[in-house]
Amino acid sequence: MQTAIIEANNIVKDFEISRQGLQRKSMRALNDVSFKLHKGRALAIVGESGSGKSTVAKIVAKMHKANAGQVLFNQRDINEFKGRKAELEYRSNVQMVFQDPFGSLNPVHTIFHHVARPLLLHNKFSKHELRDKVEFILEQVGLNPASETAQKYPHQLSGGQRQRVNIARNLAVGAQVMLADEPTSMLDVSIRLGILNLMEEMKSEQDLAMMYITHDIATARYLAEDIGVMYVGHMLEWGDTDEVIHHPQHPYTQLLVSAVPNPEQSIHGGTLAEERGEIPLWTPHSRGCPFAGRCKHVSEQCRQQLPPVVALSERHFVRCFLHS
Amino acid sequence: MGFILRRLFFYLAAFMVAVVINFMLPRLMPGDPVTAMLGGRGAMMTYDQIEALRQTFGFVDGPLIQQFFSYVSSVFQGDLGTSVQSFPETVSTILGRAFGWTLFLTGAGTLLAFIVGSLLGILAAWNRGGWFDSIVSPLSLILQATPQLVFGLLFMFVFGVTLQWLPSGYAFSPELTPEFSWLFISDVAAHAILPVFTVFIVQLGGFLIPMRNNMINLLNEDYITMGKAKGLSQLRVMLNYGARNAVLPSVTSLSMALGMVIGGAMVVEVIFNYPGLGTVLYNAILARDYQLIQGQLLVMTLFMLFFNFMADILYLFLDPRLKHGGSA
Amino acid sequence: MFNKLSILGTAVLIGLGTLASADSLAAERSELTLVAEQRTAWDRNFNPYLTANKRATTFQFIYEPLVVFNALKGNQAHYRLATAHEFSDDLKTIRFTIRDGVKWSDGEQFSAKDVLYSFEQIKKDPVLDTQALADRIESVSIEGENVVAIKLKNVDTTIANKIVRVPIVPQHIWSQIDSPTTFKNETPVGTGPFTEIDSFTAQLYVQCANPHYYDAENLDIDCLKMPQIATNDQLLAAAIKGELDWTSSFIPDIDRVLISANPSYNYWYPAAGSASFLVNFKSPNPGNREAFNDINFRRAFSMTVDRQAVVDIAGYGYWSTNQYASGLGEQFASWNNPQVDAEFGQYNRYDLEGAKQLLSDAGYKDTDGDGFLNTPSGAEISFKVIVPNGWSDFVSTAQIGVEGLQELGVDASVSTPEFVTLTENMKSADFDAAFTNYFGGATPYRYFQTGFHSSMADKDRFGAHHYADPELDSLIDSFTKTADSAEQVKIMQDIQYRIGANQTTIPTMSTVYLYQFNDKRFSGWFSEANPQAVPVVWPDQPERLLHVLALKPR
Amino acid sequence: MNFLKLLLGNRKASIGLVIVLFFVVLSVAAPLFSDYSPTKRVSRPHQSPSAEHIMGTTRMGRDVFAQLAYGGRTSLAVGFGAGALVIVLAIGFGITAGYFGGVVDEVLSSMMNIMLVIPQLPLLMVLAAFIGEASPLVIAIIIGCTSWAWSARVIRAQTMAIREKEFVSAAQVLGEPAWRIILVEILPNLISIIGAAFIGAVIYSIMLEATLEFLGLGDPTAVTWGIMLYNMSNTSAILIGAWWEVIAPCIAIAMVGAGLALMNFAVDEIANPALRSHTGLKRWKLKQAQRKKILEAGKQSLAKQQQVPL
Repeated sequence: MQTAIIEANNIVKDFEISRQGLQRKSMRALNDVSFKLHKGRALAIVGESGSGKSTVAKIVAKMHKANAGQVLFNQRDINEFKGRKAELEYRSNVQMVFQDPFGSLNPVHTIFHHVARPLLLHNKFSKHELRDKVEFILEQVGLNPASETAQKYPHQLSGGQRQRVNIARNLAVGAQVMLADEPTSMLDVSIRLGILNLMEEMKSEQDLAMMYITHDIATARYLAEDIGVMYVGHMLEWGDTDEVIHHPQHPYTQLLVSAVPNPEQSIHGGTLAEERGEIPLWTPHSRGCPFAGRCKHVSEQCRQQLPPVVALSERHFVRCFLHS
Repeated sequence: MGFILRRLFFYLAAFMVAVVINFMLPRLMPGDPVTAMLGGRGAMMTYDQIEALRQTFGFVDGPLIQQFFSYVSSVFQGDLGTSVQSFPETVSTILGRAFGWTLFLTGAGTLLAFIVGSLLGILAAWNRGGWFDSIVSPLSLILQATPQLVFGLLFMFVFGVTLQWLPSGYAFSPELTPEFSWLFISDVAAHAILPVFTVFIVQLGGFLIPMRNNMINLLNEDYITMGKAKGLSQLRVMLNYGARNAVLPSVTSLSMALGMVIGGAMVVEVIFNYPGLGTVLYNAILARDYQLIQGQLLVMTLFMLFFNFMADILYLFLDPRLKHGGSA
Repeated sequence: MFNKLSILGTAVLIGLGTLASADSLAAERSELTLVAEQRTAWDRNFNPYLTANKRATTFQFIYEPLVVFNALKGNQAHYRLATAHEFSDDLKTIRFTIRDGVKWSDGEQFSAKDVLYSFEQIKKDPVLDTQALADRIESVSIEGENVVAIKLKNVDTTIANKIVRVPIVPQHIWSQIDSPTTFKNETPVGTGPFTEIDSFTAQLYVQCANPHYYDAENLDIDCLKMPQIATNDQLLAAAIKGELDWTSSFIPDIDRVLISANPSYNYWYPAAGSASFLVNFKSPNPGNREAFNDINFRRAFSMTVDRQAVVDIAGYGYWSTNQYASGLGEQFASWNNPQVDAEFGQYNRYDLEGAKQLLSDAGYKDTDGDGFLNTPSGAEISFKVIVPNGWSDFVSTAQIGVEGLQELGVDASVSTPEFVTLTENMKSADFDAAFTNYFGGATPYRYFQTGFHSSMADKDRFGAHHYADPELDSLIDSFTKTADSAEQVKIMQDIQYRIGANQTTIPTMSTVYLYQFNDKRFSGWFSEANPQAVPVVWPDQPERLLHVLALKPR
Repeated sequence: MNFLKLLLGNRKASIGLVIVLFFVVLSVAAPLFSDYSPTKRVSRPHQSPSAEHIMGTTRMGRDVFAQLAYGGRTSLAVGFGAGALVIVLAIGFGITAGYFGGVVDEVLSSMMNIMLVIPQLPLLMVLAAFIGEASPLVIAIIIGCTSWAWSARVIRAQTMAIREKEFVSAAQVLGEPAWRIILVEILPNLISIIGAAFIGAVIYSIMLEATLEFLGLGDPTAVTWGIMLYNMSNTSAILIGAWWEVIAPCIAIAMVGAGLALMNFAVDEIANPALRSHTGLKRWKLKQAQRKKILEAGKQSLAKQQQVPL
């Protein structure tokens, strides 16, 4: 396998949640998270809301800065991309598709503006080429007729069309890495597949490295070669998608997979909710395995120490004392 | 209580800003403050005389910072200096005399506006889109957009001068001595009608519109629908369910409005020659009585802060989230 | 000064009950209601040394002066606490003979020692020296029983007028006071006609007769009543109702507004000082300076001032036009030099066409095409006429003057800086043109001295034309060195000629003393038919003591 | 801008717009409506309205209608000028505080809050008195510099809300510079709130200017509605019975205020559709935000009050 285009090593992220005078309270959103993205492959990150999966994407997108650990882009620490020029260089390679198709497009600007800006910013098109290029990209993401769509405002499009605009925007940048933060979760089930197909297409045709964040295991299996399962800021199990889903090793993964008898069923609803125990608030001072409180196999060790990462195979890792 | 402490700290900071403004203003002006104060009198004074007056009025020489600290320390001792115009009367005495009248005038006007405005607001919300709402609501906004100056002048012209229905100057007839008697109290009331009504009418919209909007928001709540469904009388639903909740924010704004009106109603006082803080400030400005002007601005700021603080405390009761250290 | 900014506000419908009781009281004793000051509230303060906040009935009414000089009658002396005064031959000492048999209102004997004490007071603390005399007096002493001799540092024959304005206070009271500058003197002891404070509230006080008044047989009024009135409009409303007897405030359109509403009211507006436009000979702007130093321009300026409009509109017809080339004014008509008017009068009458002709003959034309005239050398003329902020009648006057200048083609406008700023700018010659009033008095000396002596140019606004004429200076100085009246008139006439010939000032109008009276309850009012003295009720008018003694209850 | 379209679509707003435009046209084209100069004596003093002088004359013999028309120029210019200054400052402070947050926000917010608790009219009076002979321009500047806090606070709050929207994140990820995000992405979304704040600031400035000038703190040689009132009171026009001098400027000020208020009434409705009428569709969303909204509405009305009592 070729070298990773994005490599995250042991990243930690804390958020301040309140401040009273000089006392600050923090929560740990990410703890010791590592992963890699490769060209032409997708990594799905699954987890419940609050598991920190979006934070992972935001750190890679340089919207947040990790408190510890490092993220490498082509073997270069992303924090080294400083200053206007270097930052633009990084951004022209790493882009993001947002979750909310309503919120991610500016209601006061036309679709043309949304696609033209990345072209102007990263590819320095001249004005008269611009129109053709914008329409070409819109056609590419299936927004036909393109010239008409370009004139429209976001509120004149459907949710699926808007998400296509978001993808078109990524396309316009020409990024090698696409971070997709639950791109289909707010769409009707009927149009999700179209968006997923479009992403799949882009992944293989444009040789994109993709991070696909979702709470939906079924779509993860559909799109991603690799999968990582997150819980309360920790990556509990990761590896080859089929391997992980068919042979889940971590009790949490097992719970997740068993809760999805029907591929259309999301983690959010249904049976899992009843089994949910207390989801802990992780702070820098918390100790042990975050899943300990809900685990059937919990031991005293689980409550005291964070389990180490165990390699089950070359392409399957788990963080659990059951396997050490 | 973190919230209260933080607010208090903020108010202290705001007060200090006011103190600094007060300190700087006369010193930034061209010319010497004492000459400026005496100038209008056209008196030909000798240098010695002016020097002596400078001492009497408490203008000390020395570096600015030293002057500043001596000013601040006297302010915190409650010493606002001596009026030039009414020497040797102290600024505090003069302001003390005027304050009661202002509080009476603005308090009565604002309270009235609060009561009438809230009631009309409830009615307007209840009849949302009806004829009452579409007349009263825009009208109250229009009233709000008309300066007190205009109302004051028109009332004075129509009721005070042309029709001569109501007295249009002073707080009470000069022939009376203040005492607790029916004659005196009714005299004071008669003199207060025009200025109070001016304050009232301008403030009305400030209470009516928010009340209407709050009510409309609340009327969509399920429990209101439920109340209606239960077959409760309209009036009961309106008052018990809607108004009781919708009025809470207005109560806090009442407190703040009082603070603001103390500074804002001065035009009314000037027009009707009402012996409150506004008239005092106006005359002080005409006479360039800088000590009095400064003291006045400081006192008005203090009242503003006080009523803001009252509003904060009311908020605390209304919005429990604040108790647990949320942002203010 | 009646250019006080007035606010709206009329007085009050008085409670019917109180009106009745007030009337019944007035029937028992004669109360003269007067407005001698306009304030928002009364403070009980009768300290004669405080310039700002003593009650206006303190001077003359509580503290009897030594002498009252009647300006209307050429400074004729009415002796009060003094029975005579005279200058020494070298004019360096002035002696007052003190009246016998006068008592303080507390029954103590009044004597020359009290007078001596009073003059010593003003040397103690500059704040007490309200007449700024301390530096001009060498020494004060008692000669014999009852003569107080005041030795002057320099000869000044006009100083008596100031000396008699020093309050004469009882030594036995004031020697006990630690801090005379903050003492409120709530229960005053004086030698004047009204020393007893009968009642006092913030809105009204009554001050009644001195039981030991030496001149009681000439005093027919029992009490003075001072209602608190803050604005001219309130005063007018009270006057219409007939509540006031004696006032000196500004009432617009008095015939239409007051007299027609209350026929028992009357007024008399005798001429006071004068007021003029003046230009700054040292203007910082070269074009303006060139024009201002050209007598043709000054004359043309003077000819564009529509003095009648000023009098009618800005002055409500109360003023009179001032066409004396020297700006002498109506008040000093008896000092007039007719030759000045014969020679230069034409330049001080409204004549727009003449002014245009004068300027075009002198070479003024619009050379830069901006629609305004330029100087003969082509420089730009553009100036503001400054008037103190809030002096609304003067602002109107300046606006009328500027209208004329604009007709003439001169780029002029009005500006109204703060009084202090205006005075500073005028003193330091940092301005172009101004409109200012001048002092009146018993003789034109003070007018000429403050307005035209070159030593005064940087002292106050009056002499701020900054034009120096040494001969004029010595003429003015010579006036105080002689006591011979024929010689004094000669000096004054020479002064007028020099000023008129040079058009140093642009005379505009003579102002008036404001005085309204109610004929209903009292008789004996001074009026045009009975011009005894200046009848103004304000405290800086010592003649008001003569007036109050002349009044009889009906 | 569709803002204007929205205004025209609302009946109250159209009426308001017509009133304001009437006065704008009257004053801009004053020479067309009046043959008289506002600063020249054209008749005898205090003439009552007649065919020749439809609103009578002043003490100075000047035509009241001419003064009203020409005075509108300055009064409206001060109102709109000061309003514009208020809005520019409010946008500057509000967006900066709201977008950057953190220490920047804390410093700027404290400034706003302090400005809000210092009583404004007295402060203005004192400033005007100290400056002396405040020309309309000076008045506009001091109003502008002391009245921005309320609008800034509203804009800040709205900016903070918009800043959380994903299109802002998207622009950040795209690499757009901060100034471009503020100006191109955020600012256009604030237009309706800025419009409302601007109209409010204009009303407020016109009221304040008239008040200050009436109190004698302005330049008495200027021709404005406030100076007309000042001259009226100076010449005791009410007592003389020259009612036309009182009525004319009072009506003009009140009408312009009313016109602007009507426009703002519409802007309020546009910004908050809940106040018009609504059926089912978005009710669930409304309800969620209700408690919060009510408290915030209260808070805003507090701030609004600040502007009002004059």
